[in-house]
Amino acid sequence: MIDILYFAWLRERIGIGRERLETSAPTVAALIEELQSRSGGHALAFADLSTIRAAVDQDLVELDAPLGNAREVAFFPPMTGG
Amino acid sequence: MIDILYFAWLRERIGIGRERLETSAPTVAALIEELQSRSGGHALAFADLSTIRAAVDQDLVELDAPLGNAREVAFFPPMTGG
Amino acid sequence: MPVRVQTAAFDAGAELNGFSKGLAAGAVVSFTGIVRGGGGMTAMEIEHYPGMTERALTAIAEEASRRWSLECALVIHRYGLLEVGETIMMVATAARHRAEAFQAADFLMDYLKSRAPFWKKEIGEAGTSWVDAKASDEKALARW
Amino acid sequence: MPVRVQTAAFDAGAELNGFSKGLAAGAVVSFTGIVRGGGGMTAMEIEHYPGMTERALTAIAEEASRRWSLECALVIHRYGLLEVGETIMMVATAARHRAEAFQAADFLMDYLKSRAPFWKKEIGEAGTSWVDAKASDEKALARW
Repeated sequence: MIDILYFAWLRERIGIGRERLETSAPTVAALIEELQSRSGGHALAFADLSTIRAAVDQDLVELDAPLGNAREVAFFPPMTGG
Repeated sequence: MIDILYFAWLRERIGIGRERLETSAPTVAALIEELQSRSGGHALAFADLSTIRAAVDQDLVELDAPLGNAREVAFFPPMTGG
Repeated sequence: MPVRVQTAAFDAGAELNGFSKGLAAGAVVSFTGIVRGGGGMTAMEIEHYPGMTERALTAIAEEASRRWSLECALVIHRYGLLEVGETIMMVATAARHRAEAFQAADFLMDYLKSRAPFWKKEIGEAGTSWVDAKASDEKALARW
Repeated sequence: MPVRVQTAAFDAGAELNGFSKGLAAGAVVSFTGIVRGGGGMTAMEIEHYPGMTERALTAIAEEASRRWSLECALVIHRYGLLEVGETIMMVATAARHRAEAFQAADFLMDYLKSRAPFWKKEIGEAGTSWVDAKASDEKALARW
């Protein structure tokens, strides 16, 4: 089981900030493909991958990064702190 | 009559911070030549011109600047503020 | 390298004084970010990723300390609802020489802008909208 | 563009807060210079050129405002006798974008270091000595 977290407009489009699921996706990108088919909101949130950033166990990663034994994967738009 | 001001180690070497004199020197450099002969302290203060900065009427100038109708000329080492 | 993530308002001046107290360094640089008004904007909401935020800010502060001889660095970043004019965040750096303090603060800001998990939403008379990341912010990272 | 030259101590934090209050700008950068100890130094004496100092600082602040879109800039510089740990001076800049605030503060410091008529003398256990200007400070000016 893996925790999936959504932030900012991804959270708003999907309608929830967190969900928990079973996956055998080998990479973050493969996980995104699985997620896209979960609902219309998911599909909308992940429509343009150029606007998606991801963190695996709270470390920023590229979308082709392996999932490994990740316990927590987060998806969010480019950050706008400061 | 012109006011001559000295700061930092120029003031210390010359022994006074200000003097007033009559000069017909056309440039700052010519004025320095006159000043060098006023005392041993003056000669010591102006021994190495590469360490001398000058201001005419409170504007920084190069040593070859004309004196014009200057009322106040100041001499000092390179500045070390901040 | 103290890093604080909080909703509560903080006093930037008091933080600067606390940071500077008893330093052996001669140079302190601070950056303060303030919620800017204009364009009908009335407030800002900042979302963050609890856990990762502290981790990312600490990593950025440690990277700054590796690159420059800092005596100390401070990062404070708020989240939640902020009114126009409120202080969003601050960084401070202390070093022996001013160039290091300036560069480290500039670096901290560039990384914090684009690599720490914060997202800003503008709240205005006409509704709300997420602030877009700027290409210039991503480009600024290439300087380091 | 307020410029102050004074012997009295000042509260850098209070100055930063006063400077930031009511700004429409989003980015505030400050630099604070503190008397650094070490090497047997116990105090510092700063001499300046009354009249020219204010003039030079005002000209430097105006030049910064011409080069960058600043909402405001502040320069405070002390003279006279300062103990180790005391605040010598500060600059602050406020701009819409952080790059402008950083660059303007950096510029102000470079010019103030080498073009404003201040001279530092270190007072130590072994006597006193005038601080030499650094070649690196003169070189820093070439950046602008």
